[in-house]
Amino acid sequence: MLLLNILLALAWVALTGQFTPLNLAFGFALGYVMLWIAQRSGKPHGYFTKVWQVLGFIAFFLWEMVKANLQVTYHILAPRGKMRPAVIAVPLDVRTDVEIALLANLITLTPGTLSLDVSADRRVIYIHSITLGDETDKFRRQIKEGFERRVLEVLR
Amino acid sequence: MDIVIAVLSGFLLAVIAPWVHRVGRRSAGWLLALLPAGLTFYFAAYLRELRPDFVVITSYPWVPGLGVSLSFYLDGLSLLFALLISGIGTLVVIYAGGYLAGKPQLGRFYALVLMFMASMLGLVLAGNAITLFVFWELTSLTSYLLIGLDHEREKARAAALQALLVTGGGGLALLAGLVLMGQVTGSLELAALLSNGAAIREHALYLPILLLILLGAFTKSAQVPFHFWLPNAMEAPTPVSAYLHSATMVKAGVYLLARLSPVLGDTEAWHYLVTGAGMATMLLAALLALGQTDLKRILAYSTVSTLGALTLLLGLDTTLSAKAAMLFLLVHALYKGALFLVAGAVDHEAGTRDIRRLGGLARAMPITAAAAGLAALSMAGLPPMLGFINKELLYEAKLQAPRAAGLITATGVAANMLLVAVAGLVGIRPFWSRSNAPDARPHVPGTSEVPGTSEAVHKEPHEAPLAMWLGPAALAGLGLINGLFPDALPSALVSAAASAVRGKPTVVELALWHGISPIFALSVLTVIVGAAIYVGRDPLYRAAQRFVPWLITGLRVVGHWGPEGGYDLALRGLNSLATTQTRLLQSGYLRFYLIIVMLTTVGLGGYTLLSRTGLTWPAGRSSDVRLYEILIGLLILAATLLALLSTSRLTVVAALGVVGYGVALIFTLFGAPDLAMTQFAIETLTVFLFVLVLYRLPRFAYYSSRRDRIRDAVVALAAGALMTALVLVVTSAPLQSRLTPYFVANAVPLARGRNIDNVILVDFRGLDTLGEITVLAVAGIGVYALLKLRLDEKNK
Amino acid sequence: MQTLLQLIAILAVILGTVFSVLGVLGFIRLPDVYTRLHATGKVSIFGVVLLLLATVMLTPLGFGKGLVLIALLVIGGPATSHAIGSAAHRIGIPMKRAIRDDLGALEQNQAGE
Amino acid sequence: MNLILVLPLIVPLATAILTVLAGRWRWAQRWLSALGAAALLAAALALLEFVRREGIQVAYIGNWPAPYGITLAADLFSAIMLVLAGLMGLAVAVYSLASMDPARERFGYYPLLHILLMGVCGAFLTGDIFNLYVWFEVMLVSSFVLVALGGERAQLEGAIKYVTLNLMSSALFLAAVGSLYGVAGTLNMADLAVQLHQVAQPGLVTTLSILFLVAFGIKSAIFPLFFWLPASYHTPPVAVSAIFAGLLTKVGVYALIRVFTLLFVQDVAFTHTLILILAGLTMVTGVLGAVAQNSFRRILSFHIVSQIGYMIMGLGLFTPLALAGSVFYIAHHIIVKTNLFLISGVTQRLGGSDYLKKLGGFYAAYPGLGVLFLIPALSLAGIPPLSGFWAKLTLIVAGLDTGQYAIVAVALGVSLLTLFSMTKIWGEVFWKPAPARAALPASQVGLAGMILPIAVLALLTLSIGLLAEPLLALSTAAAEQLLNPAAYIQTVLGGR
Amino acid sequence: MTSLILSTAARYMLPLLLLFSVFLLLRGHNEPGGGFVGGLVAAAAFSLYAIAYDVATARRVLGIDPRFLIGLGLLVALGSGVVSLAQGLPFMTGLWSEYAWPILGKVGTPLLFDIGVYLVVIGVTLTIIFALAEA
Amino acid sequence: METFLAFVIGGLYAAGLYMMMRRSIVKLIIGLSLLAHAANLLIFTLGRLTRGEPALIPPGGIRPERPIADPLPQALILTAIVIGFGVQAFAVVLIKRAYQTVGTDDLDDMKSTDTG
Amino acid sequence: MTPVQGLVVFVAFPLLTIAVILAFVRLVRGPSLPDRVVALDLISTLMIGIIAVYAIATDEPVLLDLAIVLALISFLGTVAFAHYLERRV
Ligand code: NA
Ligand code: NA
Repeated sequence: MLLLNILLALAWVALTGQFTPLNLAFGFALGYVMLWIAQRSGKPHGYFTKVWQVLGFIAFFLWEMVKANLQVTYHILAPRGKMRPAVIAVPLDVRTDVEIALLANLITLTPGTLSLDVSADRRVIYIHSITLGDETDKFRRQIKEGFERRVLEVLR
Repeated sequence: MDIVIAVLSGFLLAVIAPWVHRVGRRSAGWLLALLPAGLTFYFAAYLRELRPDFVVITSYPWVPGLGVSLSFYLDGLSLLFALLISGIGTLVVIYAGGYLAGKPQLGRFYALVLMFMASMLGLVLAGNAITLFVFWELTSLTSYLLIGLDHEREKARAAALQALLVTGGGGLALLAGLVLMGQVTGSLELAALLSNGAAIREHALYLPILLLILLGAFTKSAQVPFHFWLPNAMEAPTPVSAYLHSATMVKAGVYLLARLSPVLGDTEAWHYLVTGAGMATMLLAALLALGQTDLKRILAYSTVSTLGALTLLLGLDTTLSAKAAMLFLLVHALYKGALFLVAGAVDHEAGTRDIRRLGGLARAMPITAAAAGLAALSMAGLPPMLGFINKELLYEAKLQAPRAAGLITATGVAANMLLVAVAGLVGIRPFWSRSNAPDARPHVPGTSEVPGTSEAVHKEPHEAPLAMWLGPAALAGLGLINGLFPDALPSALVSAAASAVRGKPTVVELALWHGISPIFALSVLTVIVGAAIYVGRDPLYRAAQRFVPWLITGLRVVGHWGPEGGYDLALRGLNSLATTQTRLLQSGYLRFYLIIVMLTTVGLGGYTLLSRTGLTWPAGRSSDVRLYEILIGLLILAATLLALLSTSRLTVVAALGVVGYGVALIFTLFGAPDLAMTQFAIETLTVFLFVLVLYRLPRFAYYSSRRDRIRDAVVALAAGALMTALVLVVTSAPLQSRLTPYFVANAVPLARGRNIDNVILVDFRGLDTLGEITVLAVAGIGVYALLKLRLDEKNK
Repeated sequence: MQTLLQLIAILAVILGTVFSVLGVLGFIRLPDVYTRLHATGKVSIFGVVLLLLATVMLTPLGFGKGLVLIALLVIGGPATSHAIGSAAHRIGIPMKRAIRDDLGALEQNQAGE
Repeated sequence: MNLILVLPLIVPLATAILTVLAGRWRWAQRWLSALGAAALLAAALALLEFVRREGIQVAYIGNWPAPYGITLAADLFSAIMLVLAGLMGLAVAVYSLASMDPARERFGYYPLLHILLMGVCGAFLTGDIFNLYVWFEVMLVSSFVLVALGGERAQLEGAIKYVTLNLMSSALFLAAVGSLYGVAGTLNMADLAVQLHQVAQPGLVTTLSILFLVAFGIKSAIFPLFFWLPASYHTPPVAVSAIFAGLLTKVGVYALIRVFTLLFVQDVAFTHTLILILAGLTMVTGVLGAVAQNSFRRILSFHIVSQIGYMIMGLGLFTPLALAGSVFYIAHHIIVKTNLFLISGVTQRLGGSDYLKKLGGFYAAYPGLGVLFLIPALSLAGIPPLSGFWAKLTLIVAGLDTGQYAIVAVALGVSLLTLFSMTKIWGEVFWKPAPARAALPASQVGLAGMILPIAVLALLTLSIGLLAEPLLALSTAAAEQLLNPAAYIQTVLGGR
Repeated sequence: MTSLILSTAARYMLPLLLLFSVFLLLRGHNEPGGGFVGGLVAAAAFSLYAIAYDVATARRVLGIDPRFLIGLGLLVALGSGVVSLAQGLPFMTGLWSEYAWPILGKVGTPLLFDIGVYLVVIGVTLTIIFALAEA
Repeated sequence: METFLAFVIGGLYAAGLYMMMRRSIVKLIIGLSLLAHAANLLIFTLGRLTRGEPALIPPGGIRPERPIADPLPQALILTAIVIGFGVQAFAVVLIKRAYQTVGTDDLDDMKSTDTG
Repeated sequence: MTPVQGLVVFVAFPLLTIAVILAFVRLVRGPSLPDRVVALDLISTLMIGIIAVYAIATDEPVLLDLAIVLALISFLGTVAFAHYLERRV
């Protein structure tokens, strides 16, 4: 929560371009109000400030993103025959809304995969993949050990 | 007392008349008659000062901006009329108290009849052309309401409307004529008009003015071919018929001719038009009168005939004819008023006005019968009645007509013969004929069944009450007394009136006995032949049927398909024209409306653009364009085309979004970030709105035919081309904004903002923005109400 | 320093443009809406992010805003793809050449019950 | 004197806001509405008196000098129109208290009514052509909502046409304003009047004037652009119809008169002749449309069209007297036409229908109402000495003065047909016996509240008729100001 | 069924959008932005909520009847114009505080006016969208 | 560029008007929307175009440093856009209600208030 | 004009515009509605790119605010589209 608030305050400062303490405080206050408004819809959340995890996470993510782009580019330019699209159900360990959403977004942004849906009981995520061969299990493992682990690291 | 009070008092009394009626009950008529009686005395007082050049003018400003004053002009002519109006008015108000006793309309009748009387006084006393017109229209209006007094009957309503439209239409022509006259002379005052007759007669607009005025006069005074409304107006209660449609209102046209003859008269056009119309009316109406079976309709046609005779006389425009006309006015008012009132009394007492069923009433109604007899004698022109003197004068005037004296006299004699017979029919037959056995004559068409007659109810007749015999008796008595002493009142009055008509002092000396002369011979002949027609009317009719069937047929045709048929045809034509026009124009097809709007814009705008500006290609500006800008432009057009052609609603919405984004991008490229920002946001929200709404609406269907689509496309392209041309023409010259430099210079120092766009919005032109958010607020309220408030469903 | 930034920016503009166009090409070429989402959701966004990066480097005042924009795209893009993808799947847009569809199977099961 | 010029905007807006905020308290809304309407009338009367005594008044909004900021300007014409707007606002507000259904009241009827008035007042007051567009939109959008408020089928069908065609007009108006700026570089009307004389392409100005003619022509419902009016005016509740009938088209006429006396006088022989021709066609088609109708309000609606012809006839003739006639006619018409609509509401309430066939017997049952109907009806037909007579007379005299006999003939003929229509209503609704039908539960509730404004307006009609000179003098003075725009321009641009 | 991914995204977009909307509002006088766009962005935020969750939730988050916001906004806008009347200056004359507020700088009635615009835009947009989404 | 845009504007007008002449009310609203775009672009073009330079004054400045795009037409369009948005929102809901109440989107079935 | 600006105006702009047009082609061709929604979303994303490089070309960082508005709002548009897509179109 605090992190988010600080992020919002920073965003405010970035937007206004005025790097003054007062402005930061104002941004913080504004962000606090906005967050308060936002949380009225559901359950409140707690957060840990794990800056290094976050940074590592971002680096990992950026790398995955570049990889993803190159891969899709390849598929765009390559003959169509090589595609093996599929929708695969992957069981979830992450539980909270934020965790699931973050995971889903990451999956979407990264190579060959796109989150399509989450089951009603929140235990399964359905992922569209461009290149799944018959290696469903390997795919599931990649997801769970790559992204899900890191998401849990960052958010818990 | 001032004349203005004399005129306006009637209106004031009219306002409280219903109340007087409620309070005064049976005596209300007598009470209310005090005013007209007083007015009669008031006007009679002027008789003492009567000299041929007698004129009293009073004037108050009314609407000076239009040259309209509340001025009154009292001379011999208006005095004659004023006396008739207030005098007969007195009798009629009293009479109605008996005639309409117990009827729910009586209160209204008092109000209307007093209002009419005041209007009529105003008309004949008006000293300003517009004031005259105001009262003129008021008489038409009150006549309308009085004819329709018994408004639950459809025929009464139709007759009232007919009278209103005919006289109202003529009134409008009169107005135009009066205004034109005023423009020629520079003043609308009667005195000015009368003194500028020569100028008007020599003006290029003389003939139009004359025609317009005559149209007014002829419609009001029921001249052929506008005569038909008057017999139909007999739907009105009898006192109304007696007062308005015989003695006074219908004479307004005659008054106007008399009044304006010094101005407009004595020209060839006047002679031919006025004399011609009068002659035709006189003869035709006399013929038609004889064919009627309803007492009131007979009287009505004979009135029309008299009006024709009066018009004829005024058309002759000689001193003698003026005298004759003025005397005739007086005589006719007396005997015809009496006969109408008698007819009412008969109807009231006997329960019918059908002369075929009436007879032998003299014993039951002696006073009424006496009054009727005297009046009929006067009408037939027998001595010692005033009518006799009048007939002599008439013949004399006709014989001395400046043109076609023979024809005019012959027509006059023929008409009078017929009227003698009519006099017998209305004044003698109901009272002294032996039986009331049905008349052999069939009904003459065009006159329909007798109105107001309850066929079933045949009451036992007895004498009418005092209120109802006083009027006829007084009027008939006056006809007798004046006939016996013509040099007293009538001479003075007719002299003064004739002077006014001639515009110069004219002395009239009336005498009952002129000695035996050719004119006397004519009179005797008239009476004898008239009596013969009366007695032998049935054999005559059969003979006419055998030997001159065309005459009967002709009358039939005139009755059925004559002017009245024309009126019906015009009314039906108007209705069908209106319906057709409305069906064509107000068709209900929105796209038809849009096409017309567009064609109007393109037609007028395109014509103006082409004719007033040279369409030149704006050189120099076309080259300054970059590739990506063209691409964006093409994108917009392509998306537009998609929106046009796609059948999927959401595709269309997406295409619209692309159009909006494209436009926003253009805003971005040309230095309008605020605009682009707003456009992006609005566009997205609009897409959202469309999606929210459209997903519940049906798929796009192609309803229109291919031809329609091509037509619409052509119209739309033309409109688009106009806008393109407009842009090209406007941008071909450079723009020097007068406002922007000021905004730029003052944004920071005065308005304290660096975003000039925003400063304009919230400060320089903040009022626009206030209006704009008001619009938004209303839209919000509106959408909410539309979605949440559903009266239709609630009602179901 | 300035030159280096310029160079990186030029590179970013070129790459960004190329990726954007590539993404669109993929959007045109790929067989069904799901695979097309990969092209738009990743490649095009990546291209635009690169363009934004160039902006961040070249316009000092735009620094913060550029970063905010990048964040927005990176957060919003996947959510959008997800929203459309799942909607498409739910209204039954078929997958071309699919070898497996767990979600479709699930829905069929539920429908069958 | 800034306050007095902005009050006609502030008062209705504040009233509208307060009624919105009053939300659920219906009684508060009703009181606020009536008070606000009365205050608006008072403000307008004060302004008229002020303008009459002190001459043209100007207010510079935001304290920005003309032509840069938005200027409000009130000459006599504006002030007269404002008074009429205030008067109709009050009449309809009072009438609404008695006749409006609670559901519509709950869903924003009163705020909408007052915002409508605000838009109308703004249009009359503004001295800026784009600001005029804004006020037109304020007025239009609130009228859109008022037309549709309630969502009955006829309302919705009528509203679609009303909205579409009026939006066409707005789009055209907007384009024309943009073009005007593109040509002259300014928006202030006084400034435009000066600049347009110096434009390099005078023909272009004439073309733009045609666009304005069509745009305002649609709003004022002239031939052949009037279709939206008969399609919609009879569909909403009577109070709404009445305020529409009285005010809305007249704002279009006002705008026509304003721009064709102040801005577009370069090619009078062309533009004003065109206006005159359209005036004649408008009179005829409108009145024929009325003849074909058989419901009370539809007849009245078509007559609005016809009467607009008279109003712009004065503009087409373009003489002081003719314009005075137009102003007089507008004043007369607004009062009379609103009143006739109000009366149609009473007959509908008591007779349960708007169709002539289903009505009847009103004269026997309610003779007083008959008199109240006859006064405006006969005035509309131009029967002397009621207000309409003087209005028509002025125009006819002006037409004959200029030798335009054809238009005079049309004007006279149409007034006869108007009389025909009014007597048709009179005959069917009042004279004809009531048709045999199941007795309707004629609610007499609130009837007095409906009659009160009717009686006051009828009295006004009668007074204007009997004492026409004051209004005629005022109209003449207003016309003189319109035809000599130098004073207006001087006042607006002159000082602060 | 509301999508979990979407609703989560919406929850984090909302504060960002609101923040940005206030940003647009406050600096509109000097840089692109202003009450209008600001209001639209804020309305978009709540609309997003209405989609990701449902209208009732969005209404709860807003916490005030959007129709009331319309009236309030108009009142603020009108009030900002009337202030100058009280000082004998023409309607809507800009009045500025001589004290420079932190962040905002010198505050004037034009800003107040823009806030009125902002509120009206939010109120109207949300009134429309909520009503439509509920229908 | 003005010349080129003139044709885009003409095209938008033509398309908008054509759509408004369809019998389907849904197309009517699309037409209105296109018409609004056309009008906005028209004013923008008639105010003459200047590439790139927004009407902003740099911080601390009194006047813009470079010749700027005319902000007045922009302000006018902004007002027009907002008004257009309000109107369009209302119109689209009106059409929805009309469809629900009348039961068709065919304008030819909505003639009762003219001809009835 | 700096080299970057030249690059932007003469290379990036036309290419990006062509990309927009290509995306529009998909919007025209569909075939499914989701395709069209994606196309619209893609167009707005590309416009963000165009605005970004235009900010470079004109050296107007304020244009980025515009891009932010577009990004924020187009997100809503697409999501709304997708949302109602599901409800039987
Ligand atoms: Na702004
Ligand atoms: Na100000």
